[in-house]
Amino acid sequence: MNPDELEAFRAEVAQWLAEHCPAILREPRADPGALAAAEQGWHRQRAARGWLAPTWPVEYGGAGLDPEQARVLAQELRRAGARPPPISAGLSLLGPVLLARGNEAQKRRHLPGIARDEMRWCQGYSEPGSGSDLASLSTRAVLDGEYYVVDGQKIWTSHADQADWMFCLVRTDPDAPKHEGISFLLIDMKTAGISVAPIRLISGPSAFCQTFFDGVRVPRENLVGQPGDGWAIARELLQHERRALGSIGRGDLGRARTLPELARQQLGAQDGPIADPVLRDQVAQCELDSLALRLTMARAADEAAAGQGGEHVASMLKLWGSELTNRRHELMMTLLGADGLGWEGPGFDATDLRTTRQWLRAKGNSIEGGTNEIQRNLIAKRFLELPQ
Amino acid sequence: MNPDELEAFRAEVAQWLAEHCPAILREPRADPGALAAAEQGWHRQRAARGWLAPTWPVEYGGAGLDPEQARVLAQELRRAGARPPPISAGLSLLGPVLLARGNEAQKRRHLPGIARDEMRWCQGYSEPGSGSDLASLSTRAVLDGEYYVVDGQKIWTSHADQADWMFCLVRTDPDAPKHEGISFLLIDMKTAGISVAPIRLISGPSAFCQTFFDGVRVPRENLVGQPGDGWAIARELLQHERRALGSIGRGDLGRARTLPELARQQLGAQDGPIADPVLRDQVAQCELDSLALRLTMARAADEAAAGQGGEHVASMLKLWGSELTNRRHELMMTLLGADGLGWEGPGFDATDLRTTRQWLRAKGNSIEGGTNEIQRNLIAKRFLELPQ
Amino acid sequence: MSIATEPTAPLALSEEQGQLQRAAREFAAARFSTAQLRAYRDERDPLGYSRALWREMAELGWTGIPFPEQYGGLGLGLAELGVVLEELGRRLLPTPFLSTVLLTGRALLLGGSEAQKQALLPALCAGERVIALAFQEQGRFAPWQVATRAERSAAGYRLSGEKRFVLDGAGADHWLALARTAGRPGERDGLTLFLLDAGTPGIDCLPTPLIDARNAVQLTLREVAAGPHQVVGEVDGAAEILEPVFDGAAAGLAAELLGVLSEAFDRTLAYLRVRRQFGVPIGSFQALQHRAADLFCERELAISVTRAALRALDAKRPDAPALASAAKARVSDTANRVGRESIQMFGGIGMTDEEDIGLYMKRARAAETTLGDGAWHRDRFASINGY
Amino acid sequence: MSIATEPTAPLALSEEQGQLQRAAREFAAARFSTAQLRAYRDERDPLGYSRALWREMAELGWTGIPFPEQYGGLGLGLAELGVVLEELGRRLLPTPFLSTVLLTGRALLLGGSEAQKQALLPALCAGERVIALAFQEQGRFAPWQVATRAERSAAGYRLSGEKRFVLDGAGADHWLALARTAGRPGERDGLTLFLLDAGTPGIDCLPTPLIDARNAVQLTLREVAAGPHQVVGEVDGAAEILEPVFDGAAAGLAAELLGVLSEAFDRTLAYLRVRRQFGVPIGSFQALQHRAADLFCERELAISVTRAALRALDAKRPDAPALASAAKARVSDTANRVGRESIQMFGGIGMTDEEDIGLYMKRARAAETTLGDGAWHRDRFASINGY
Repeated sequence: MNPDELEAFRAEVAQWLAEHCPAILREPRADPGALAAAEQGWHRQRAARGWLAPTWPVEYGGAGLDPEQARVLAQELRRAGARPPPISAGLSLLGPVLLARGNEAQKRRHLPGIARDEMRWCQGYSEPGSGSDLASLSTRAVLDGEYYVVDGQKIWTSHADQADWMFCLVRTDPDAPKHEGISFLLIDMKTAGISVAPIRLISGPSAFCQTFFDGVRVPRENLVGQPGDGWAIARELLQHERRALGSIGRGDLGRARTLPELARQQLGAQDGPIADPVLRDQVAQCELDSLALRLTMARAADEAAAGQGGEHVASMLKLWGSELTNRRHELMMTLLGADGLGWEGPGFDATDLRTTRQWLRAKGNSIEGGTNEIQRNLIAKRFLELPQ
Repeated sequence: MNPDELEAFRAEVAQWLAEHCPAILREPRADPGALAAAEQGWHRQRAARGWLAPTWPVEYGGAGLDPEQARVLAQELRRAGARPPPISAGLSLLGPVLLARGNEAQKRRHLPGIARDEMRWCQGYSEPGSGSDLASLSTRAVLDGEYYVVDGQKIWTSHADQADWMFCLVRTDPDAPKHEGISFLLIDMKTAGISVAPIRLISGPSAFCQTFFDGVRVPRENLVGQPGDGWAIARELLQHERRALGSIGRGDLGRARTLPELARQQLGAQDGPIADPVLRDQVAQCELDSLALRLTMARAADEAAAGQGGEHVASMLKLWGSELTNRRHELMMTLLGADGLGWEGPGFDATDLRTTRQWLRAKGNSIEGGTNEIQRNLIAKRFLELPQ
Repeated sequence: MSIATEPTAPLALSEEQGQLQRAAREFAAARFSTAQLRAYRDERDPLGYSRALWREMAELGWTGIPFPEQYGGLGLGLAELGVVLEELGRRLLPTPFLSTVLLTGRALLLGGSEAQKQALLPALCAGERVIALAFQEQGRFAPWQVATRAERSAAGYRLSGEKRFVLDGAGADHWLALARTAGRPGERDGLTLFLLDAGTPGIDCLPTPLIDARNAVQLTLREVAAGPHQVVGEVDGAAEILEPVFDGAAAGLAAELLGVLSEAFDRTLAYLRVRRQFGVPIGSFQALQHRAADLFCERELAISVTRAALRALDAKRPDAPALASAAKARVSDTANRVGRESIQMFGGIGMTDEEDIGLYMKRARAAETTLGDGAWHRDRFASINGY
Repeated sequence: MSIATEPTAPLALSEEQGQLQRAAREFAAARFSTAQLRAYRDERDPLGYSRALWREMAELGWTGIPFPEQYGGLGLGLAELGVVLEELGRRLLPTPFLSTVLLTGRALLLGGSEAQKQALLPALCAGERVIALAFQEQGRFAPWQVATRAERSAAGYRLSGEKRFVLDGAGADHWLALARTAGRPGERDGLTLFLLDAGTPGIDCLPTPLIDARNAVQLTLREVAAGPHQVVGEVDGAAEILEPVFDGAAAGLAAELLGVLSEAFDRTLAYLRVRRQFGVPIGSFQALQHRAADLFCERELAISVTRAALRALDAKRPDAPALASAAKARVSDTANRVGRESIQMFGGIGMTDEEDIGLYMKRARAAETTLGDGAWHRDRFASINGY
């Protein structure tokens, strides 16, 4: 696409956004109820244009944009202050993997529903005994005619209680070396033998569940790739998950108030510098680091477009982004003081209560998607070439 | 000793100190030349009373004090603001080990000279290939009649170029497991075959040397303990070294200016709070941590006296004390700004130049005496009982 | 002012302190569990602690540790109280020690009239009265930021304003409320303490449950009448009482928090020894070992400075305020770090409500914040030391 | 003011920038070594750099990168200059780029009269003139803390005062001196730039060698005469020129420092791979691996923010000042951490003057300090962003 065409495309996007992206989504503080309704409508509009999955082929529900157009779209979305869609396991994790690894039937069957964000997917990876050592997983899938029979349990399956489908790592060959006996299976959550128990977190009720499989029969056609391909697919998919987790550290997505705003509210000085210079310095450090993280994400995209991309990006963003998120939440708690110690009830500001729960929930960011210790191992060995 | 006797002893010490400890040693800023002379005289006076080695038996040059008296003496010395003697390898490292492990002849021969700080000792431990892995040392000592013949080289032998004697780890049994073939030898530095080369550090000229042994003949009677005892003796001695290194973090010993003074000088506000609140917070953190370290040293002494002492103390003090020292020096450099970038010459304040060199030299504190990584290993495995 | 480096009282535990430590450890282990704490939370227990257990502790003499024998106390010091609090902290055992002994009890002792002391302290030592301090009005600790006003009236005073985060305020028999009789919010002078009985007309009490499942309330005072006999200490002079009271409470809370962080750390070490991944215990991974070693050192320092502060307060040494701030700052920062590292080292399981370690982190954050966090006390430490 | 998150120029290196990078890398490796740096230091070379090498770089066009072609430059941007500086930083190659191109050259370009530009910039681009900026008077960076005064006289002005840390001041052909024509130290207004020739009577020049072996001098001005034609920019208005000049210089210095820390980190990694203790390479120890991984992430962030700052300055974007401060802060703090970790990981050998890593740490500390350290730029970043 030549520069003129690209600019025309930019104008088209800007025009469309002005017409379709509701103003309420761009306001820092809005009524949560109205906001939720507006968000839903807005995402449906985006989905209808294929702009939830802009680079996917049109026949799979995408918009078929080339990378340059996608970059323009992302820029304009951000310029308009439009909320990104909630992180969806289907859109951000499974979709890219299915595009690369699925067969034609699987793509046609699953991708359009994902692109419209209509089918909800959950991830069946971790097990109680297999956390950092994911490849030690023991959920079995035994071939019985045209069906795999699945037995075992998964943990941290987000939204399993509401999901339509699960993509799941199962052990199909118990005799192979641990990384080689794993396969990648798509499981309809309505199948008999699946039960789900939600997990309560330190932050309260959560989307996480435990999922139990008891003789669950899964059609053989739902295997992605070949038996034994599971670990390779899982690693690819984890890259997407890690980028998504790292992006939380951006610090500019869908928050009710910015860090400087919170600092002002708690410490005073509406117009001049934040009144406590020591905490102000920490606010500046967080903001500056979030900016650096956003720029690193932008650089990664630019370098990928220029063919200079590095594989380290996902681990690096996950590690640094989640550390930064935790630092930011700790600072928010410090700024809140006793205002941040509330658990529930009318005696506390609702936004403050949300901040406190988010502080607790964010502790998981440095654990999920491969602990930060695992990311450091990966970076050290794979990218810094330090000896085993 | 009953409390009345102890109080009488305290009064005696205080009286003596008032008479003998020169006022110039207690002033924060004094002319370096006059200071050096006064310090020398003062240490000679202390030595004459046996108070450089207060708990050693009188026949070995000590004052024969019991632990309670020694605590009183230490308190009074600190109360009087008296400078401690420069850290001496003989007094603080070899002395205690020789008292515990030396034979009578060795004690009589060496301890009185050490107690008076007249004989200078250096330490022959590390080798170029044996740093953290000290037990891999390869300097050989082969028995030839009544002599050990020593060949090899040592590094980081402080003051080797001025020392009268060296205590040295040598391999006497190359076939034994690496920790078991090591012996502890006292070597007269005037013996033929020893040569010494000073080491230049990042901070400039230093007391450190490399020492080379070429067929050096050491009388067999200079072996401390039995052949193969070297590693056990070395570990004991390292405890003393680590405590000494940790104590640098106290932050109240012999400095030309305190951190708050330096901050005021560079940032302003002679009477009120230091003008830059962010750096003031860092000053307070360092000062507070130094206080906590001093209190930890005091607690360790109290607990040792009460029989509650833990072996972990030396490693803990070494690790935390040297990290704190480095933090303090980094902060001093930050406070100095460009005033801290001078290397030499009349364009910089002499005290600032000294601070800069000390910043560089202090980097070694977290390396010498067993790197801080080695201390963390020791703490984790030996005291926290984490698995190998 | 400079800090004497040589404490006069030994920093080792005395034999008696050691006995007290063992007794408190055994009592807490036998009489309380985190299951009880979860029950308080999930059943929305209005108190969040047991008055019966509190009376038992009173019978053991613990509530009276820092009070003179003439008022029913043991005549011991904060050093001994700290030993008990540390052990209660290890078990997360909730008690009104902070509100009733460290804050209001000591405020009465330091500032109350003889009649007030006679009337209240024996009942307090006997575990029969709980008294909460109502002083805070905003999120970050700022003790003189008081807008609640006590206007003079014919019968004495009328108090109006809003007090927040009144710890143990639910079920308290009295509230000791801080109000402004002169001056403006932020000024140290012009503050006065009033002893208000529970049920006094004009007081609205809203429960505000905290993340650590402890009880706190918000008190709204509307023209609440108080007679001159309800004033504790000098009119306009409450800060003179409260400053040493806050020092003692900060040091005492530091001792409790030390127990919290110590237990969290010990449990993390235990988990590192047993949890296996990649065929080995995760505690064998050097990166985790080194982080554990650093935490260990920080804990050692926290112990030393807390003990020194408690002893200095008992001896009324001039460096006691600086040491109290040093202790609260050091322990708060260490507790925060231990809390973060514990959850991370427990991994996913540490994120679940089922596992206890999260309860420790929440209590640690609450205690860190209460009576001033690390940054607040570093600022005070610097001010006291004249820079 | 808020920061646009989407940079208009791509943050990847363009093909031309990649070629420039390779050329600079090869030049620096071929023409300079740390042995030369040690020789400058040990022989107390007054310049601490080579004028001949500087002319060679001029012939390659590098000195003229950010200047328009009409003044003998290449008409490129700071983004391209940053590419070269990063490579020179990797080799610790000393040049007068900071003084002559980033500071005084750009000050002349932004504030000089057409006559001054014609007279100086072509010679500067040709590597024939070195011009040092004499502005700093105290240790911590505080650009408007200027006490040096320029009093009006019959012939123009008389300058008196003391300028310190004048980088590349020895052997400079001119000094561009900042003096106060109005107001008081600390005020932004009332400052004026004067172009003084080397050898002007009344100027005392004392060499003040720095830890990184670079040349700096202290200038004592005693009633130094300067005519109106020596004024650069508006009288009393120097800050208007210097603020954007400092932004560009901070970003350019960040690029050089990025090269310094990158090379120090790479050398540390190389050492970790080969140094053996306990029978294995020390780089196999997980605790060191994890610290290295953290440093790696920090370096990636430092690269991104530095590139973004240089591009924003070239595009004269409104967020350029904030990005320049973000870059200098991030890179300074990362460089400090890399410096500390490098020495620690090299262990004893890293403490010796013989090993190069110490030279990197010293240069890193000097560059961290120059033009404001992390704390300084965080403060400015917050101010620009309105909090």
